[in-house]
Amino acid sequence: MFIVEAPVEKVIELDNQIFLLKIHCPEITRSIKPGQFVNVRVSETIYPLLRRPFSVCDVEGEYFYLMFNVFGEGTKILASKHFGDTVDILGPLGNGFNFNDDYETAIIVAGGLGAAPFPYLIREIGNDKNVLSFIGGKTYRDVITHGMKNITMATDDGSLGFKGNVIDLLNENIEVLNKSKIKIFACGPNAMLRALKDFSIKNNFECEASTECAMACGFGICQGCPIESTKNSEKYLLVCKDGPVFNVRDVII
Amino acid sequence: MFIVEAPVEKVIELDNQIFLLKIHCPEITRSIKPGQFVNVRVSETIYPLLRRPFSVCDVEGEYFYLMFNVFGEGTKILASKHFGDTVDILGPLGNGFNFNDDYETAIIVAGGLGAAPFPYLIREIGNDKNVLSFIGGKTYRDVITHGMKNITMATDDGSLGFKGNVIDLLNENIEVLNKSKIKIFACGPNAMLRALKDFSIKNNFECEASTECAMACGFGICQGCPIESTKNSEKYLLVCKDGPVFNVRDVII
Amino acid sequence: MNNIDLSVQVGSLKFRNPILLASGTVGYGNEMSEFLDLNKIGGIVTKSLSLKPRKGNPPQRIVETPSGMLNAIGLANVGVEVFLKEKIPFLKKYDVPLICNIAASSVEEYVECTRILTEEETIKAFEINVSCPNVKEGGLQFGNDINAVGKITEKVKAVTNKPVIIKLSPNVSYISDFAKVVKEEGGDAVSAINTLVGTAFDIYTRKPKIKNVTGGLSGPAIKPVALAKVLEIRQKVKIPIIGIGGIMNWKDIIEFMIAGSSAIQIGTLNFINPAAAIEMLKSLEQYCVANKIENISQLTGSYRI
Amino acid sequence: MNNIDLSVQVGSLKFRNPILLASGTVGYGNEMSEFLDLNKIGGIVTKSLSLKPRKGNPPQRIVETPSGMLNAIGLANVGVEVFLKEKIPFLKKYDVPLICNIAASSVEEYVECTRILTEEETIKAFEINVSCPNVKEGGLQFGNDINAVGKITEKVKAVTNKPVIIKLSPNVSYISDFAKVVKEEGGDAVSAINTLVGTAFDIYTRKPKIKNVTGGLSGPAIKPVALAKVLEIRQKVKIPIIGIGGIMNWKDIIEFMIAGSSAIQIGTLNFINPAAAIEMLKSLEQYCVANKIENISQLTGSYRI
Ligand SMILES: Cc1cc2nc3c(=O)[nH]c(=O)nc-3n(C[C@H](O)[C@H](O)[C@H](O)COP(=O)(O)OP(=O)(O)OC[C@H]3O[C@@H](n4cnc5c(N)ncnc54)[C@H](O)[C@@H]3O)c2cc1C
Ligand SMILES: Cc1cc2nc3c(=O)[nH]c(=O)nc-3n(C[C@H](O)[C@H](O)[C@H](O)COP(=O)(O)OP(=O)(O)OC[C@H]3O[C@@H](n4cnc5c(N)ncnc54)[C@H](O)[C@@H]3O)c2cc1C
Ligand SMILES: Cc1cc2nc3c(=O)[nH]c(=O)nc-3n(C[C@H](O)[C@H](O)[C@H](O)COP(=O)(O)O)c2cc1C
Ligand SMILES: Cc1cc2nc3c(=O)[nH]c(=O)nc-3n(C[C@H](O)[C@H](O)[C@H](O)COP(=O)(O)O)c2cc1C
Ligand code: FES
Ligand code: FES
Repeated sequence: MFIVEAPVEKVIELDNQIFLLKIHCPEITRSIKPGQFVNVRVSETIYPLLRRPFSVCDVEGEYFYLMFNVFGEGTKILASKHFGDTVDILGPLGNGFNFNDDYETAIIVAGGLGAAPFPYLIREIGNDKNVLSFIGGKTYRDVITHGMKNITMATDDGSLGFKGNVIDLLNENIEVLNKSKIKIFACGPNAMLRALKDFSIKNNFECEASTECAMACGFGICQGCPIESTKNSEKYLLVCKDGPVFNVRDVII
Repeated sequence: MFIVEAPVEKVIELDNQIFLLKIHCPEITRSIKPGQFVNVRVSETIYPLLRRPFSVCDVEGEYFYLMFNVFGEGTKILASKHFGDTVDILGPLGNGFNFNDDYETAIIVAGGLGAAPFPYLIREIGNDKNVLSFIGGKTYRDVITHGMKNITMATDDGSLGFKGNVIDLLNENIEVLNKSKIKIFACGPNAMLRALKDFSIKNNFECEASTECAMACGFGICQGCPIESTKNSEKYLLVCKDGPVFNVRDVII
Repeated sequence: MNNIDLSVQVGSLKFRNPILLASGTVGYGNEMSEFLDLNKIGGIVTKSLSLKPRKGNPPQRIVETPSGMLNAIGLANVGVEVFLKEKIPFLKKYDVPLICNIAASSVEEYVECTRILTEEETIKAFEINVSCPNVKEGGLQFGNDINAVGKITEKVKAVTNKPVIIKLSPNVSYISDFAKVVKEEGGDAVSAINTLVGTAFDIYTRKPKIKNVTGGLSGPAIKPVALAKVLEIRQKVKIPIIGIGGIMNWKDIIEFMIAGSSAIQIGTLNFINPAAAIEMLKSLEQYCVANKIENISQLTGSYRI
Repeated sequence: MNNIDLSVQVGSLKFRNPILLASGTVGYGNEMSEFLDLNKIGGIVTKSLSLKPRKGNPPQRIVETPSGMLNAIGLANVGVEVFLKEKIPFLKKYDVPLICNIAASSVEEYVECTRILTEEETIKAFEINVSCPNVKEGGLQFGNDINAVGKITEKVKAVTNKPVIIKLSPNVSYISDFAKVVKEEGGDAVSAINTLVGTAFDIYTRKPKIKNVTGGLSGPAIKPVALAKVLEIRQKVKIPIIGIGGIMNWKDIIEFMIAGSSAIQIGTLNFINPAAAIEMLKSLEQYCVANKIENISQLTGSYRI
């Protein structure tokens, strides 16, 4: 784990008011794995006070990317960074995706900004496995395809792709999924992950999901980020240390 | 009084890390008088929380200037403003200098950043009266001559001009002062203003001073800025409303 | 706007909207009137008035702290007499409920102030400040003394027919105990909260940054504490609550109402944006429309725990 | 550096510098050791330990507020037994005073925990948490009950020879009353303050942002309140004080010492910059040099009022 005052290379605005922040930070890029995250202090001042956790979206040499939209004060400040500014990065944090297992096709399931960790995962999977991406959003504005491969889309309002949620979309494509040995990698709202867990269990699919919750420290000292374990009801797991990526069978989302 | 989201034209850095902030704000320039001030909200966020009071340093058409150095968070943020940014201005506030009285020579006495209100005062006095400026500072770094006229300088350490404080300097020049009917206009640290008050009384000089104190509102509702009156010991005057410029004989500095 | 009713009721007091301006942060109204139309405000609470004029504490009286400020004004005010003679005429010109805040150093002084002021018809209610932390005699003692608060409520009620609101101190173990006494003694509502006791030192001079040594902490820093105090009262005592503490925007107003406030007051914000009170009205309406709330008072205590 | 002595004494406890890491913000030391050299820290206070492991409160446990955060962790901890078996071995490797913080829901549990832990020589002192606002049984009640605090102090002291520090709640009318009882019952020092009770609501769901409804407010927002509590104790009771609350930089440390603290703890800051404690040491030395202070402990209570 490092704390680095890292130079901002640039901020790229994608469609849909989604931003990519490109940061020069070899300390992070040397060891970070897809699904891990960093905890970012967006300002030197006491406002905002706490760091903000972000998945590493992609890595290129000594640079890495974060993907976000302007949500509150923290992301507003991040979006206004320029070349020459710095951000204070703490990481790498948490456990990433286990993508080297024994399976043939990686099924990416992303809802909204849940797309964030997948460009890097897909890059790292490379050509070792097939990759199919199923991407959902409320409307066409919320569907983020950046860095995705073999994309199928769904929107709640039908404004883009399949009309329905991404689980409906997976059910529609169940035959495709059943064609090879698959492993699902997911990230998105909790409601989506819950439905996906049921779907995975019902269909006997392997599934790892990157979960989210409010965090203070990001590295295990505050106990602020509990998630209920299916294996031990006496003790919570910590999203920041034991996750954020979990086998969906191990946690109650 | 107005509250205006005013565009920043530019920030100019003088020597000695003194900054000038040029702001487009006809609402203010239309009516502001030398010695009056504005209360500036330096950020849209809650940090810093309160406005920061600044004398209007100079006026050019629809633009006015503030002069400051980087002191704390507020001035740090102000110094980093760019063309295209805005600042939230509340003003004009307080009472300015009475510079149209019956006198022949305006004696400007400034200590450190007490120089701030004088470029505008000197501009407004124009050629109606003589102007002599006596400027003091701890060292040569603290002597600000921007916009001053007929300057004599003093530094505590003798690194520039007369060695001693600005009151010593006035005493040195007492013959010059006695030559015509003068009125002193002063701004600077309280210790300087106190000494200047004694000096003025002793020599029977008219003297108005711009005083400073911590402020919350700047327009008379918080009662945060009391100053002891010599005329009524039952009641404080308010620096923001009754001042910031006072006849030194009226207040206990 | 789709007929949203922003009016609220605090006991028998009716306000056209829930936004009142807090005592000590609006003076006697005249300066504020340059920034907003007082006729559009829910109500105005005067600076604390005492029987005789008070000079207040020597400077320095205020200092900024993280997301807050400390003040030790020391209840500087013109006194009841000058208020009636010089300040009321201005306020009479407006159609805005005027609440007179009273501070005193004895039960008798509270009663006497109320007795004099109650004659003035422009005054619609009293807010009794038993909780100013910056005045040694009276002040904190009263606010932390449950018997004193009960007695003041009882005696003040006895000399006026107008609603009496008691402004409670947060610097106590259980604020709801005080609200309970207020209710028992006939108080019509409580205001919560006044400022938290705080201090700050200059590390070079080692002197307190506030001449009075301690001051009262206000501003967004105290919002979570204020909300918890409002919730505590709401859960324990059936009495209307006026919520105060760190309100900076319309969302904070909604939050205070959800926690149990019938109306709210804005304080420190008036120094930062004296036009804020009116700017927020529109957002309150929009929130109500979006959330299918016809009368904003439905929000009061509508938390889902 | 010109031979500045940063060491401080809290009763019989000696620390190499005044910076301790606060309970609940440093875990059991292992994660923190990746960011700083524990051997350079004044001391470490463990997460509150209870007799049996505690699961803690369900999520959401934390939320940011203006210049602060609310937490309702609910004293999640591994329990005394696992602590001794699994956490102590790591801590043994360091030469840093270890203070064990204990939380319990009965006087007996406090005593039992202390009795077990006092055997472990690595533990240099106990900090008794009578003030956690987030646990219903015990917690707040103890912290607000002066008799309970006295009794706990007395009983815990009876089973250990090691120094006993009582961590006081700020959610009371007069914290110095509690410090007085601690002193009378033989307590060696007090820590002030624990968190302030606060809450926050989501205005769309109208649910509390923290599942436990209320949480404890920490961070710079509370610094003025914490300083006032330290000052109050210092002025009223002769007992060493460990100052806590909102410390974000070295200046805040000096401020807390001036107000009366013999040592300080940093809490929330550890989440933001876990290396901060060590980064500040140099600045403390520089301040002492510039202000001609040979031993930093001279600052304790050195305010000029
Ligand atoms: C492991 C992890 C990885 C993440 N990766 C990404 C990413 O790659 N891209 C991205 O855009 N976002 C990501 N997030 C979420 C991101 O941390 C938040 O969007 C960010 O903190 C928002 O900060 P803000 O200051 O803009 O908003 P805030 O002002 O902090 O948020 C506004 C409101 O939302 C609430 N809130 C904020 N974050 C959360 C949360 N996580 N859970 C519940 N309530 C919350 C706050 O309490 C507040 O009320 C991730 C979160 C985690 C835990
Ligand atoms: C009427 C008036 C006119 C002014 N004109 C100018 C001007 O033209 N140029 C200029 O540079 N400054 C001027 N000042 C002072 C200016 O307001 C402060 O320098 C400014 O507030 C500093 O803000 P900051 O956020 O940078 O520092 P802060 O972080 O606010 O200040 C750092 C520390 O200094 C203390 N402090 C700040 N201001 C004061 C004060 N006025 N009195 C006592 N303590 C204080 C704060 O409490 C804090 O502890 C004026 C002040 C007044 C009242
Ligand atoms: C400068 C100042 C002066 C105040 N004066 C009074 C007063 O005279 N009487 C009173 O009851 N409350 C007084 N208060 C308290 C406010 O009315 C309010 O309760 C408190 O500031 C919390 O609200 P806020 O956080 O919105 O400011 C004062 C507050 C401030 C900041
Ligand atoms: C997430 C969190 C957990 C805490 N857990 C404990 C605890 O277990 N025991 C305890 O005595 N104090 C606990 N505290 C209180 C801190 O030790 C400290 O008293 C408080 O946070 C104020 O200091 P700060 O403002 O520097 O954070 C906790 C604080 C936080 C923020
Ligand atoms: S965020 Fe602090 S323990 Fe997980
Ligand atoms: S600064 Fe508020 S009254 Fe002067």
